[in-house]
Amino acid sequence: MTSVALRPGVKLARFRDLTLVPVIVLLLVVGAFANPIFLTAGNLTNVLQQQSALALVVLAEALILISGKFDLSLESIVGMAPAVAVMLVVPAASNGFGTELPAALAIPLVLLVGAAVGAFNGFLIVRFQLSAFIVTLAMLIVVHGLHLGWSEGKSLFKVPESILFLGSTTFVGLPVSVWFVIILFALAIVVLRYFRLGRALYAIGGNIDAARAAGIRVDRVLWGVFILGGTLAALAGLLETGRLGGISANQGVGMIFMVFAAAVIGGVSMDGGKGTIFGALTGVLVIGLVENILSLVGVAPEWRQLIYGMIILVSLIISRVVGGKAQD
Amino acid sequence: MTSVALRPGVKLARFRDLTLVPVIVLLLVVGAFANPIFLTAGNLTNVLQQQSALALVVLAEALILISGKFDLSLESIVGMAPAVAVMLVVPAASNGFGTELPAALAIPLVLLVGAAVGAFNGFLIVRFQLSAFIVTLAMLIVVHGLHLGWSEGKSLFKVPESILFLGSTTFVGLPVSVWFVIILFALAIVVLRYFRLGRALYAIGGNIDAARAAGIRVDRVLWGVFILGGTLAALAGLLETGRLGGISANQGVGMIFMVFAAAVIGGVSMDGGKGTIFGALTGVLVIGLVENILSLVGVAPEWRQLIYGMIILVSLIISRVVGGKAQD
Amino acid sequence: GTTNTPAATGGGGGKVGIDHPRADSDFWNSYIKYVPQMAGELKVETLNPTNSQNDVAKLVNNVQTLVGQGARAIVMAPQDTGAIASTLQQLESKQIPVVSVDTRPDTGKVYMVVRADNRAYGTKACEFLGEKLGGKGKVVQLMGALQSVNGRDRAEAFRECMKSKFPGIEVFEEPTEWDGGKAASMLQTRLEAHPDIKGIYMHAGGVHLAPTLQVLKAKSLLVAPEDPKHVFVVSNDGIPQEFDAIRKGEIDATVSQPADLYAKYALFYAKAAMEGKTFQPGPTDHGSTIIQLPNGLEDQLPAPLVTKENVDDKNLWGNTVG
Amino acid sequence: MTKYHVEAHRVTKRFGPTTALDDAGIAIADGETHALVGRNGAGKSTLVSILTGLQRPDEGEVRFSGLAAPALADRDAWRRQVACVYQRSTIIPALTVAENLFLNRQAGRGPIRWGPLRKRAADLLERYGVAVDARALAGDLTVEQRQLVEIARALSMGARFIILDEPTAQLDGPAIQRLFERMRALRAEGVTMMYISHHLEEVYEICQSVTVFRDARHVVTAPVAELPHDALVAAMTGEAGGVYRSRRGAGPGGGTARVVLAARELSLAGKYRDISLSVHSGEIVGFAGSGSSGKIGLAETLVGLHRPDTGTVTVNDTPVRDVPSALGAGLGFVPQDRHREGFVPLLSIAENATMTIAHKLGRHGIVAPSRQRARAVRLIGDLDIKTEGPHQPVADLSGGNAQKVVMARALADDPSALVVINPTAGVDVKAKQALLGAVEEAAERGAGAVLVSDELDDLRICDRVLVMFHGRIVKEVPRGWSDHQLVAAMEGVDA
Ligand SMILES: Nc1ncnc2c1ncn2[C@@H]1O[C@H](COP(=O)(O)OP(=O)(O)OP(=O)(O)O)[C@@H](O)[C@H]1O
Ligand SMILES: Nc1ncnc2c1ncn2[C@@H]1O[C@H](COP(=O)(O)OP(=O)(O)OP(=O)(O)O)[C@@H](O)[C@H]1O
Ligand SMILES: [Mg+2]
Ligand SMILES: [Mg+2]
Repeated sequence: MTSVALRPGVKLARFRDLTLVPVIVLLLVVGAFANPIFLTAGNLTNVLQQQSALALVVLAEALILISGKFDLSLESIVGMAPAVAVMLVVPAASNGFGTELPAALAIPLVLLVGAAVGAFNGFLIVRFQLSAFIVTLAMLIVVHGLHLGWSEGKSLFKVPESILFLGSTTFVGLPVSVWFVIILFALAIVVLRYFRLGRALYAIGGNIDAARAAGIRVDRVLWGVFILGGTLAALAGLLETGRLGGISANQGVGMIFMVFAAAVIGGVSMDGGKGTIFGALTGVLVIGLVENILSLVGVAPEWRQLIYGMIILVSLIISRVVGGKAQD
Repeated sequence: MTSVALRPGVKLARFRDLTLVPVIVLLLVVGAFANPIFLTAGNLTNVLQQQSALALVVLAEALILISGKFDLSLESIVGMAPAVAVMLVVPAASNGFGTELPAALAIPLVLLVGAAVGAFNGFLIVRFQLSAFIVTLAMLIVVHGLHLGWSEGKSLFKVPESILFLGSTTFVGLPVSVWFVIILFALAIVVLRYFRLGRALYAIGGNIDAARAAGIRVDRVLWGVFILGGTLAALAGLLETGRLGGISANQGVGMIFMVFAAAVIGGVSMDGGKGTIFGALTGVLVIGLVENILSLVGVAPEWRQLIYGMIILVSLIISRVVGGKAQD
Repeated sequence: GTTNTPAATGGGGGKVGIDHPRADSDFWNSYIKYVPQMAGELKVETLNPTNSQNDVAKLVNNVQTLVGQGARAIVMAPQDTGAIASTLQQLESKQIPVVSVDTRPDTGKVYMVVRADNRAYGTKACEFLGEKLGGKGKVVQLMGALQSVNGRDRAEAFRECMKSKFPGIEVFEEPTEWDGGKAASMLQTRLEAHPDIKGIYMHAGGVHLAPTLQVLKAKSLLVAPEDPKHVFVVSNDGIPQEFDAIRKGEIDATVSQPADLYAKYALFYAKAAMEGKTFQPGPTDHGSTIIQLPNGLEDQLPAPLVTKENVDDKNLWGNTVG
Repeated sequence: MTKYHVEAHRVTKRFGPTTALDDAGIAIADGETHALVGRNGAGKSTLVSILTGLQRPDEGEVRFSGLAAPALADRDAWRRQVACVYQRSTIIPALTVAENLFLNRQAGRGPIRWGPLRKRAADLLERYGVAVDARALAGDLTVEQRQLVEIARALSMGARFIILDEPTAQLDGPAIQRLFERMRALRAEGVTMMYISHHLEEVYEICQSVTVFRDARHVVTAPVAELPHDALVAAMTGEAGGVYRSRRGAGPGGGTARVVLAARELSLAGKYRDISLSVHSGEIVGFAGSGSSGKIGLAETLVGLHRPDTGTVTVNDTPVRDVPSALGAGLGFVPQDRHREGFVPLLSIAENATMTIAHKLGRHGIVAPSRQRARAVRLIGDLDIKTEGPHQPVADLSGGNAQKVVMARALADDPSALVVINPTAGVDVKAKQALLGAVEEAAERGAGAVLVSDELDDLRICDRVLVMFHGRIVKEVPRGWSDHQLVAAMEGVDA
């Protein structure tokens, strides 16, 4: 009988995660030529810090995409979760609700709000069997609507110290937010590679009926993924709030496009069951480096968008050529 | 052996397109109570005219979704196609390129630009086998980037008469743009229902390998659909330009969310092969009526987003309950 | 002087239709809050205000709806000045006067434009920074969105003023698209490459203030004006948080864009229009000047530069809100 | 009284207007291998999904060893009771073979150790004689390899009760024999099995008792010895019947009739080499060969699905460049994998069956629904498809009926050349007669046919059978061959 060629198949599958590596190398070379500052530790650290919120949302979205679902509302959680938590804590004079909960609760509250939104999404999608795309599109509007409504569109300038701390402290030379990203990505990579729960996401995304037949508690896992996704987005919002020192009514708005771009150019499939967290991370890096180089080079503002889009397109083509496989 | 009752099945399948009808009826009733202006012919005509550009982009997206693909870049075409065409026609003093092509070419040029973008998308997706989502996401940025770059972010307010004419003329009591929508939707409904080409879209979206094995020229059809989609989006941009009397650098930006919302609540599946053009039209109507009622009622601005999102969510739930089937 | 011609056709009855441009920025939220207050003071009847979410297409829809409800005058703030042309034409044909707040439509008849001069903002910021830096060094301009005419006006005026009056100063332009996150990233990157940047002009305090302070703080550049490491920051808008920052010495100045006067005179002129009054170019009784435009008149309201010296002035709108 | 390992009592299950099971039941004694047979759409797979806890019956109950079945949500409890090879593939293409084999049991609570897991998978595959690499992606396997992986997984679960729903539909002779060896060994260990197949001879070979379903109802349960072949068919169909016998004598001689399908020196790297072939009008040419002999690849080239590296294919003297050109030249074909290439699940039977002839159902690109429906009603009648009507989506059909729709599509245009690949996979005895009869009828009308099949019975209608081995045609046998002769050639040991 047969004996399908072993080596190439295995290697190719792993390779899929690395198709962006040549793009990253290329960007590093271009950046180095464009501006001597580019390759300094300081600048690269900045890139990492600037992308840390995006990275966490990409992590959340990658988990959800691998499970074969979809969540657009994450971008609204990035703004709304910290805003609501802060409003619960700060006095009414600083645009708070007037509840003035203890400041120590601020961070847990942020995460709780994110988890709650994720749980609600999960409820509608898993239990009520509504389309994930359209539910989370509606929730994108609803969650941002709550943010706008409660804050009356005002920015929050008074933010508890604990939150600012996250955005401004460094630890062993790297900003705390970068450590968050490193640890959470490492954790996710390990869980998705070496734990049954992680493999269950691939099984569910790959063939939900087969996963159910294999005894995976599909509904419970999916619901958990939505809750985790909401929590990670809230954490991203927390880091972003710390970095920016305040919460504008626009925080997170429009971010979801970049989130999908990073995940998908990083090899995570929109069809579910395919891609890795490491791949998604390379996607984030590409986006971060492109933005940084464009800033450093100082392209005329009106042409920046075009060049940005073109670089993404070219990255995509390079990764397609390197990967050798049709994308989906 | 067969000859079991045909009727029920047929009805159920058709019914799927009509799940939004109760929502529309509900909105009409609510609107009538909310404001006596609402049910006047003038107001309803306004709603139709205001939604005509959205409707055409929804038509384009529905065709692409039914074929199992994806196009995010349509929103950028809505702004860029008319802008480029106008800049080719008007003198440099009015922000033109200085080419000053004959004004009669303006309208054909708009459509040509749209078709060209669609053709390029189709090339990358069909021939080069890149992921449609990510290609068109990159193209969304690139096309808008071209618009921004060429226009330097400025609005164009000297627009050829032929274009203004489209936006301002009425015919048998209805604005010309509404007639465009009526005719093109009717055409699409008939073609998708009764023509080989239309049925081929469903076959391709439902199972592309089977379609290929059935002798459908899949690549050619898909490419054609992308070109048609680009052209329709350009036409939408044309009508919008006519209605507004100028082209801002923001024209179309952010529209794609509403486009997907309308198509998907109207029953068009993101997975391809499912849904009808009529269903998509009901989606557009729901969105148009909601926006109109919110304007008439005068909800506080900071709460409007929330209420808007909630109505979409509730529509979704109603249509799920009426339709009885799990969504995807 | 302003000439008030008596109402041509009896009384000024009728409601004013108002469209707000957006509800997600601090400046416009203040404006939105002032509108009903001023309407009460001026005894102007208004319809339910609509909101166009910074989208000119929505603005056009909203105006149609307002007219459908019987608006006799329209107050709008088209953030895009080109694509409003045909709406203005239609309103003119229906004899509905338009007061445009904050922006000046390119074509189409307007009864009155109520705005401060955005080019003047840029020039004021340039002159302030130029003097503080002694005509040399590097400054960053955190711009708004290219698509916004106000952003463009401020950017161009700042750029041109720097070029002509302070050629020794190098200007870096960052298109932040009114986005705080982008602003922080761009400023951080720029400071990494040019640690000797000494001045910042922010186009919108509402979105740029907190991120800028946070970046400066992380770089330990948030020091008193006397310190040689101090980076001079000029903001724009005049919201209370900017005043706080000025008092603390974190930033040095802001251009106070008068949200209260915008609301007050928008309604004032709308009422006047319904009453059939007309105005002439020239100085007004409220410290501003009316100028003639090809398509109407413009009342250029004063937009004072606020520094440590005048930051406690009770007349500044930023000191009258919470 | 017999001790029953599994019982289903008075089970009723409806899908919308269809009643898939109507007060039906089954009782399987401890340790026996119990066959469940019935025509396509009789409700067998529906019973499987109820016995494995995937679906809840509308009425009735399931018992294991006399105890009530676990709650539907308690998947682990179900998995301890029963392992299953489902009719629809439950392989996850994006995962490796090893992971598919140990899905959701890769490890306990701790981390997965991939090395040992791969080793265990390789051992398992070896034990079941499945020659695939445990590290390969399941999506890269052929249909039969996937089926073998699926079988190996179910048999290795350690459950005391195993259900196999048409496991052999995609397997060739030697693979089936290996499966049976494993089943016998398991039975010796006391494992109870339920076996579903449309190959009735397998029922006699491997099962002790048999239950027959007809039209969603239980008809009879008996030891296999008490129900000879004809009686079994009668129970399934409700009428007397027998083995399918070819209706025709010898086909036309090679020289006289027109060549309708010809291949010249075809080669495709990794699949087949130097194939030349002429199929004449009225002739049925069979292709036999073991797994990966290249016969499928060749057949797919003949219809334009692959482009050969060298050589040409012509249909009625028109060169075949791609599928449309082949169809245009008068070819009809049945692809190997009906789920992948056979039909569009959401579209109706009418639409699927007429997809290749849409251009003949109206002018100017119009497809007249009335003519489409009329055509479909005829095909449904001809092939005896069990359905609510031509408007029903193919996704809602039972496996065998879906296969008939694919055949209907191939025949829709009265093709002058026909290429059918495993056309009877998963269809019941009566339907098999209908399908093979349809091929023969086409030949009688003057079509030339190529029939590629793993089932020797199918090949009996052929005028000659070409045997492939390692990508080459190694033997041509005329009508009247013996099983032994053909199998020997297929195994490469030429008799
Ligand atoms: N999900 C479903 N929706 C609608 N009808 C269904 C569904 N599943 C099965 N049916 C119908 O139920 C009946 C029984 O189907 P089932 O799959 O159990 O048949 P089967 O005996 O396994 O046939 P085969 O031998 O072809 O596999 C068929 O008429 C089928 O069309
Ligand atoms: N794209 C490919 N690249 C490399 N090897 C392949 C490829 N496709 C198939 N093969 C290998 O080529 C051999 C022949 O494959 P093919 O699918 O033609 O066999 P087959 O005709 O399906 O066999 P059977 O008659 O049992 O169905 C197999 O070993 C298969 O694994
Ligand atoms: Mg079955
Ligand atoms: Mg094969």
